[in-house]
Amino acid sequence: MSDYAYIVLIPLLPLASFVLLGLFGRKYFTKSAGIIGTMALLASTIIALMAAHQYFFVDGKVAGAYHQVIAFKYTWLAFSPGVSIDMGIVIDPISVMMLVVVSFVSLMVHMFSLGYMKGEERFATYYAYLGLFTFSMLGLVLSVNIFQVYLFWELVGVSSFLLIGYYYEKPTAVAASKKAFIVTRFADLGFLIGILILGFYSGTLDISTLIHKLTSVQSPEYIAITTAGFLGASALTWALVLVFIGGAGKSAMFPLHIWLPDAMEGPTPVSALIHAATMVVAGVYLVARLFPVFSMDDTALHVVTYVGAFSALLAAVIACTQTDIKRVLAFSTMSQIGYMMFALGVSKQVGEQGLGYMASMFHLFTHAFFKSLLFLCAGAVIHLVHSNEIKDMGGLRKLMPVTHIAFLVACLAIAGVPPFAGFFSKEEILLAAFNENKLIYAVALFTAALTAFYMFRLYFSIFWSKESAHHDTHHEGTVSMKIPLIILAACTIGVGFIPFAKLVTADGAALETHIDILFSLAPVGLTLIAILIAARLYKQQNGGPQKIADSLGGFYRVVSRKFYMDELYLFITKKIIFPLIGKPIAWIDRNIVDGCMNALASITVKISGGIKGMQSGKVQGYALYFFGGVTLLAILFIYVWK
Amino acid sequence: MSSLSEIPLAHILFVSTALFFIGMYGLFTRKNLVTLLMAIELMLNSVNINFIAFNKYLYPGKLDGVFFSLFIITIAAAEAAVAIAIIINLYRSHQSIDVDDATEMKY
Amino acid sequence: MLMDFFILLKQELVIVAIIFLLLFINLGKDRSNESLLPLINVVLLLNVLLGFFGSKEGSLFGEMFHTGKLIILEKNILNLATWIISLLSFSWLRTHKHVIEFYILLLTALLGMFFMISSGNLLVLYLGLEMSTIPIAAAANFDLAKRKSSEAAMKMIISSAFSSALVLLGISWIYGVSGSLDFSVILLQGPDSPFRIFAFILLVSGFAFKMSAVPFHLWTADVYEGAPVSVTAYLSVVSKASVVFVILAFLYNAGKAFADTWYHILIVLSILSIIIGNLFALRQNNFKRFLAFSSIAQVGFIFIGIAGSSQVSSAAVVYFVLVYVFSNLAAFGVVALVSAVSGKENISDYKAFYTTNPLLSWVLTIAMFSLAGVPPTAGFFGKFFLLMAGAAKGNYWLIGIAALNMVVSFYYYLRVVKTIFMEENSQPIEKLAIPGASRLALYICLAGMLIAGLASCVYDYIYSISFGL
Amino acid sequence: MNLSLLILFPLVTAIILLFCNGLKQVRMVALAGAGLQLILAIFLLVAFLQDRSMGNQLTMLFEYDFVWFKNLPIHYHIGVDGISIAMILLTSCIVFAGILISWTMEKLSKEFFFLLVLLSMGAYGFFISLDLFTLFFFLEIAVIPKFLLIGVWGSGKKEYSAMKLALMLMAGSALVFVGLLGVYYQTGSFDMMKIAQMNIPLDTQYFFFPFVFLGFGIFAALFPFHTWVPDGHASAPTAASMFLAGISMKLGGYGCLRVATFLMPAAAHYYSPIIIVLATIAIIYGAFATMMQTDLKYINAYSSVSHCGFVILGIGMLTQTSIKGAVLQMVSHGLMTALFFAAIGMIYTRTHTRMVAQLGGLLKVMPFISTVFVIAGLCSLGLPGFSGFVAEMTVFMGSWQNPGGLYRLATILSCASIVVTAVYILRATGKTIMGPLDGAYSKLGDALWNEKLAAGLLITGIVLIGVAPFLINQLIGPGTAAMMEQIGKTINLK
Repeated sequence: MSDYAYIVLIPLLPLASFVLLGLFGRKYFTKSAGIIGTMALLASTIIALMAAHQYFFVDGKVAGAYHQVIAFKYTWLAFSPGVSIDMGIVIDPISVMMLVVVSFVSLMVHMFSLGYMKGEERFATYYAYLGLFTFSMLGLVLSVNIFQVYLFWELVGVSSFLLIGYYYEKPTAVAASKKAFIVTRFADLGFLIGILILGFYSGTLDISTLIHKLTSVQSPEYIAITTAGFLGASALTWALVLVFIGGAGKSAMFPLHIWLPDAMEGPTPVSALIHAATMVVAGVYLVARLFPVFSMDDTALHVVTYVGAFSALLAAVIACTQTDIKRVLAFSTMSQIGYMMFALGVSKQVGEQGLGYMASMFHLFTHAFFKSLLFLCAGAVIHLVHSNEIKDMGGLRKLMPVTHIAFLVACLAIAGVPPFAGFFSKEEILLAAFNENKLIYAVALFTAALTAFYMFRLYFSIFWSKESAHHDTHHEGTVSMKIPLIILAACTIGVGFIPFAKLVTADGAALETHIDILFSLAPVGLTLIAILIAARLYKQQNGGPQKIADSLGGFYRVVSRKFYMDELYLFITKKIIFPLIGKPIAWIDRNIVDGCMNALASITVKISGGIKGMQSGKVQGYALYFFGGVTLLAILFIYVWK
Repeated sequence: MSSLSEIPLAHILFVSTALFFIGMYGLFTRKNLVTLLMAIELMLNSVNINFIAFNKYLYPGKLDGVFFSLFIITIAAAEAAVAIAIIINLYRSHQSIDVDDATEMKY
Repeated sequence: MLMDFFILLKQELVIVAIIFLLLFINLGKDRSNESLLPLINVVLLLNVLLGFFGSKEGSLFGEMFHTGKLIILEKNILNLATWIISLLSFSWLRTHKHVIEFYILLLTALLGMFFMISSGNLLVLYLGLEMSTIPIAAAANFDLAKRKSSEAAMKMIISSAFSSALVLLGISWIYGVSGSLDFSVILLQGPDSPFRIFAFILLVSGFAFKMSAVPFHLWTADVYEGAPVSVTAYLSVVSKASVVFVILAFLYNAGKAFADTWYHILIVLSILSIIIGNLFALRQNNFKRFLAFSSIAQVGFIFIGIAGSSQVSSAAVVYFVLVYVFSNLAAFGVVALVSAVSGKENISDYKAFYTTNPLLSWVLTIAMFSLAGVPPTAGFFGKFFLLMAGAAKGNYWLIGIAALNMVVSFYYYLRVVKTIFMEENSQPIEKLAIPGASRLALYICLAGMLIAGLASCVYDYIYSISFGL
Repeated sequence: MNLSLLILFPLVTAIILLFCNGLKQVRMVALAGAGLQLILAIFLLVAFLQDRSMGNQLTMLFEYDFVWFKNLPIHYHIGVDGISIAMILLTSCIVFAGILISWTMEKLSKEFFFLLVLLSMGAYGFFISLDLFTLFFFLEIAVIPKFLLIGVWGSGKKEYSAMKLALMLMAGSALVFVGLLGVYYQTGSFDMMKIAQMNIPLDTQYFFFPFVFLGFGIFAALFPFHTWVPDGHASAPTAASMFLAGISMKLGGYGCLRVATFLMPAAAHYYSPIIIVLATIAIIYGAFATMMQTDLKYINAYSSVSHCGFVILGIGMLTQTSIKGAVLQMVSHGLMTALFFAAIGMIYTRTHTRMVAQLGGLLKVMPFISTVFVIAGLCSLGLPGFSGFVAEMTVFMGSWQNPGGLYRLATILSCASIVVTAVYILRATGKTIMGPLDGAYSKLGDALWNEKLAAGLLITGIVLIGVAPFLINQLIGPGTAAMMEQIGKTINLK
C-alpha cells in the first residue's frame, strides 16, 4: 500500500524544521524561525488532512471495516532473527485520527506562539523544540513496532523536558523539567520491561504480528505467555500491566501524575500542545494500540479501569481547590484522561462491547480541541495579566472579548453541555461505563459534575468576579494569537457532530450508537446544577467560597495540598534514596573498596619496614645469615625432600 | 709413616670439622678484624686437612687433593694480603679495626 | 696443539696482554689521565671486537678448560660490559690518581671470570672464583678517602672469604666422596649420600652468594652503596652475569644428576630473592642501594628461568643477562655521571631532574622501564621469556608470585620516574656536561634496550647456540 | 590493505615529534598524524566493507602473519574483523579529538603529544593483533604512557592517582600474563585463531579463565577493581581522560571478549553467573555512587564504571545479541564519555572549577559547550537518536534472551539503572548548564574552532550510530555472529 508513502512527509517536515532551526536558528533565523516552523507544520497538517480524507472516505474501507495498512517499514536495528526494531508507518483509524489531532493542534500552537513568544531570546530554539516534539509525537502515533513506540516515547519525553525547562534560568522550571523527565522515565522502565517480556514470548516486536500471535488462543506464543507466571499472575498480565505503567506515567495517571502540575512551568502554548492535547494522551493511545492484547486479559483491563476512574475523581477534586489557573487546567486534563482510560478499561474488542474503545478515542479527539483551546486562552490571559493566580484576574471579559467567548465555549464543551463536542464523547463514555460497571458509572457521573463546577469556577473568576484592575491600554494580543482561538472554538463546536462511531472503532467495523435523551438527562442535569452553583459562588465576589473552604477545614487543606503526594515523593527521594542508598554506597566505595586497595599497598610497606632488621650492617650478622641459609637448605634437602 | 695410618680417617675428619666450626665461631663472635681474618684462616686450614686426608686415605694414587691444598694456601695468603690492606685503610678512616664500628651502612 | 692453545685461550690471552700493557705503559714517562683513558678505552674496544672472530670450540689441559660458542658469546658480553663501564667511569677517573691500578684490578677479575666460565674442573673454578672476587674487593676500596668505601671493601672481603671457605669445604667433601675434581666425574651419582647433597648445597650457595641471592645477599646492598659507582656497576653487572653463566653451565652439565635437587633449591631461592629484594627496594633512597635490591629481585627471576632447565630457559637466561647488562648499565651510567659531578646519590636528589637534563632523564626512565619489563624495551622480552621458560614445568603458582612481585617492582621503578618527572624541586641537579665517552656508552645502552628486544635475531642466535639439560 | 600501517603511522608521527620544537609545530604534526590515522581508519572501513560485499567470508580480513621469534611460536599476526574495525575507528576519532582538545597544551607540549600518539599506537596494535604475545605487548604499551600523562600533566593528587592507575592496570596485565602462559602451555600456540579451533580442555579453561577475565576486567573497571577509574579520570588532563575512558577501558572489554570468552567459552559459560552478578553490581552501584558525586569528572568517571558494567553484562550473558550489544556499548560509551570529558575540560579551562555546586547557568554564556554537555548527557542516559540507546537496548534484549531467574533479575536491575542515570545526569545538567548564571562567569567565551571541531567529530559519531544503527550493525553483526558460532560449538545457547 505504498500509496500512503507520502505520509512520511508529515513527521519529516517538523523534523526538518527542527534540524534547520536547531543548527542555524540561533545565527540566521532569529526572527524568521516562527514563520519557518509554522509553514512546515501547515504543510504537514494539510497532508495529514488529505491522508485522513483518503483513508476514511476513499480507500480505507475493505469489506465494511477499516483495516490496517503498513505504509512502509524498514528494519532499523536487527537484534536476532525475527526480533528487530523496525521504523515504519501504520495507517489505521486511530493513527490517522491522531495524525490529524497532533498536526492540527501543533499548528495552532505554532501560530499562537508567534505572538506569545515574540521577542524571546531563544525564539528559534523554542520553535526547534516544538518541531522536535511534533516529529516525535507523529512518529509515535505512526509506529509499527512496539520498540519504535518506545523510541519515540523517549523522544517526546525529552522534548517535553526541554520545553518545560525552556526558561532555564528559573530554578522552579528546571526542577519541574527534571521531575517530569525522571517520573516518566521511571514509568518507562515498566514499559521497557513489558516490551522485553512481550518480545521474548511472542518472538517479535512488530505490533501487528505480536497482536496476531497473542490474540489467537491456540498459538504456542499465547500458551507460553499465559502459562508462564510470576507471583501468581501470568506473564501476559505482568507484561500488560508494566506497559500500562509506562502509559500511566506519560498520561499522568495516579500515582505517577505528580509531574503534570509542575510541568506548567513551561511556556503556556507548550502546555497546550504537550500537556493537554497530545503527549499526555500517548498513554491512552498506547493502550488503544495494544488493545486487542489487553482485551485478552481481564486483570490488566481492570487495572486500567480503576486507575483511570480513580485518577479522574482525584484530579477533579483537587482541581476545585487550585488557585493557579494552569494547574486547574492541568488537573482537569488528568481527570479527562482518566475518563479515556477507564472507557478503554470497560471496553471489549468486538462489536457493541467495543463502545468504550470508540468513546475513549472520541473523547481523546474532542478533548484535544477544547483543552488546547482552554490552555491557549489561559495563555492569552496570562500574557495580559502576567500572572497565573486567579486572584490577580477578574472582569477580563470586556478587555478580551475573543478570549472570553472562546474560553466559555471550551468550558461548555468540557462540562459536557450539548451541543458542544465534549457532550457527545462524554455521553458515549458514560454509556459504556453504565453498560459495564455501575460503580464506575457513578464515579464518572460525579466527576462530570465536579468538572463542570471547577471549570466554571475558573471561568467566572477570570472573566467576571471583581472589576478588572487592568487598563484598556492592554490589548488582547496579536492577530496570530486570536486566529487559533477562533479556529479552535469553531472546531470545539463542530467536531462533536463527526460520526465518530462510523470511523474509529476497536474492530474497524462501524458501530451503531444511539444516545437517548433519558440517559442524557442525569449527566446534563447535574452539569447544569454544578454550573449554577459555580455562578452563584464566583460570579460576584463574595465570601461564599471562603466559607465553604473553612467549613471543610482540614479536608480542604489536604486537598489543596494535592493529598501531600509531592511531599511523599520528596520524602522518598530526599530522605530515603539519597541518604540511605546513595551516600552509603559512595562512602563504601571510597573507604572500603578503595580502602582495601590502599591497604594492600600500606601493608606491603609495613612488612618491608618490619624486616629491615635483617640488614643490620654488621658483617658478622651477614655471615650468620649465610650459614643459616646453608643449614636451612641442608635440612630441607637432606631430611625433608629426601 | 705407618704410625699415621693407624689413625682412622674419621678422627682426622672430626678434627678438621671441629677446626672449621671453631673458626666459624670465631668469625661470628670476635670483634677485631684481624682476629676475624685468623678465624677464616682456621676454616681454610681445616679444609686443607680435609683434602690431604682424603687424598692420603682414599685416593693415594693421584695428588689432586695435595695440589688443591697448595692452591688454597696461596690464595689464602693473597686474600689475607688484600684484607690486611683494606683493614689498614679502614683504620685510617675509622680510627678503629673493631668490626662493629664499621656499620654505617644498614637497612 | 699449541695452535689450539692460542685460539681457545684467545680471549684470556688478550686480557693478559692488556694487563701487561697497562703494567708497563707508565714506564719511562708519566702519562696524564686525559691521554691515558682514551687509549685504554680504545684497547678495550679492540678486546671486545677481537672476541668476535677467530674462535673455535674445544678444550685444553685435559678437560680443565673448555670453550664453545655460547661460552665465547658470554665472554664477549662480559667484555662489552667492561668496556661500557670503563666508558662510563670516564668522568670519574679523569681526576683519579690510580687509573692504571683500577683497570688492572678490573681486568684481573675479568680474567678470573673467564676461567670460571670455561672451567671444567673444580680447581679452576675455585681459582677463577677467588680471582674474580679479591680484586673487586680491593677495587671497592678505590675511593680511598671515603669512609663508606673502606667499610664496603671490608664487608666484601670478609663475607667473600667466609663464603669461599664454605665453598672449599663443599669441594673437599665432593673430592672426598668422588675422588676427583673434574666436572665430568664428580656428580655422576645422584644425591644418594647426605655428604653429596650437603657438598652440592655448599657449592650452590657459594654461587648464590656471588649472585647475591637471598639469604646470601646481605653484603650486596652495603658494598654497592659504599663502593665507587663504576665498581658497583661492575659488581652488579659483570660479576653477577659471569656467575649466572657459570651456574648455568655447572648445573646443566655437572649437576645433571642433581637436577631435581637444584630445581627445588632454585625455586626456594628465587621466591625468597624476589620477595625480599622487592620489599627492601621499596624503602631505599640511596640510588645505588636501590639498584642493589632491585638487582636481587632480578636474580630471583633469573633463577626461575634457570629452573626451567630446557634449551629455551638457558637461552632465555643468557638473553635476559644481555638485556640486563644494557638496562642496568644505562641506569648506573646516569648515576655515575651525576655522582661524579655533584656527588649526589639519593633518589630524592633527582626531583625535577627532567627540567635540567632531559636526555639523561629519558635514558634513566627507559632503563627503569626496561628493568621493570615494560614494552617495547628489551626488558619486557627478557622477563617474558624467563617466566615462559619457568612456566614450562607447569608451576603456575610460582609464575603467579613472580607476576605479582612484578607489580610491586613496578611501584619502585615508577617511583623513580615519578621523582624525575613529577615532583617539584627548588634546586634540581644542575645541567650536566656529558663527556663524549659517556654519551657513547649511554647511546649503546639505549640502542641495546630498544633494539635487542624487537630484533628477534638476537634471541634466535642465542637460542641456536644454547643447550638444555 | 596493510594493517601494519596502523602501527607505523603513529610510530612515525611520534618519531617526527621528537624533532619538532615549539607548540605550534608540535601540535600541527600531531594533528596531521592523527588526521592520517583517521583517514586510514575510514579507508580501512571502506576496504573491509568492499571485501565483505564481494563475498569474502573469512573471519579475519587483511591478515598478515610474520614469524617473529621462530624458536618460540611467537608471531606478529594481525588481522581485523568488524569488531576490531569498530574499535579502530573509535580510537582514531578519540585520538583526533583529544589532540584538538589539548590544542593549547603549553607545558612540555612535545612530550605530551608524543605520549598521546604512543598510546594510540598501543591501542591500534592491541585491536589488530591475533597473536596473544603481540596482544599483550601492545596492551602494556598502552598502559605506561598514561602514568606519565596523568602524573605530569594532571591535576589534584596526580601522583597518587597515576601510581594507583599504573599499578592496578599492571596487576591486571600480570593476571592476563599468567593466563596467557597457561593457555600457551596447554595449546603450544599463541595464535588466537588456532587456539580457538583446538578447544582447550575444560579443567584448564576453568583454571585460567578467571586470570584472563579478571585481568582484562580490571581494565574494564570490573567491580570491585574499578577504584582506579575515579581517581585516574579525575586527575588526568582532558585528553588523557578521553583516551582513558574512551579507549583504555575498551581494551579491557575487548580482551574479555576476544581473549577470555572467545578462547575459553566453556569456562565463560561456567562462570557467567559470577560475571553477571559482578557486572550488575557495577552497574547499579556505579550509578548510585555517581548520584553522590559533586565533581563533574568524578560523575563521569563513576558513570563510566556503570556503563562499562553493561559491556561486561553483555559478554557474560553469552547470547549473540548481548555480545553485539556489548560491542556496541563499547563504541558508544567510548565516543560518549570522550565527548563528556571534552565538554568538562572545556568548562574547566574557562571556569577553573569542576564542582557542580560552583557552576550554573552556563547555557547563557557558552551555548555551544552547554549543548555538547547536554548531548553527552542525553546520550549517556540512553536517549533515542544517540548511540547510547542503541547499545543499551541491544544489551537488554540480548540479556533478556538468556532465561533463568538470576539472568532475568540482573537484566531488570540493569534496566532500572537507566532511571538512576537519568537522575544524576539531570542533576548535573540542571545545576551546571541550567539555573541562574553566576555573575563571575558572565564574561566567559564559548568554544573555539578546535574544540568545536573535536566535539563535532564525536557528536557525528554518536548521532550516526544513534540514527542509523543498521550501518554499524552491518559492521559488527558478522563479527559477533562468527564469534558466537565459535563459542556455540562448545556451549549450546540460543
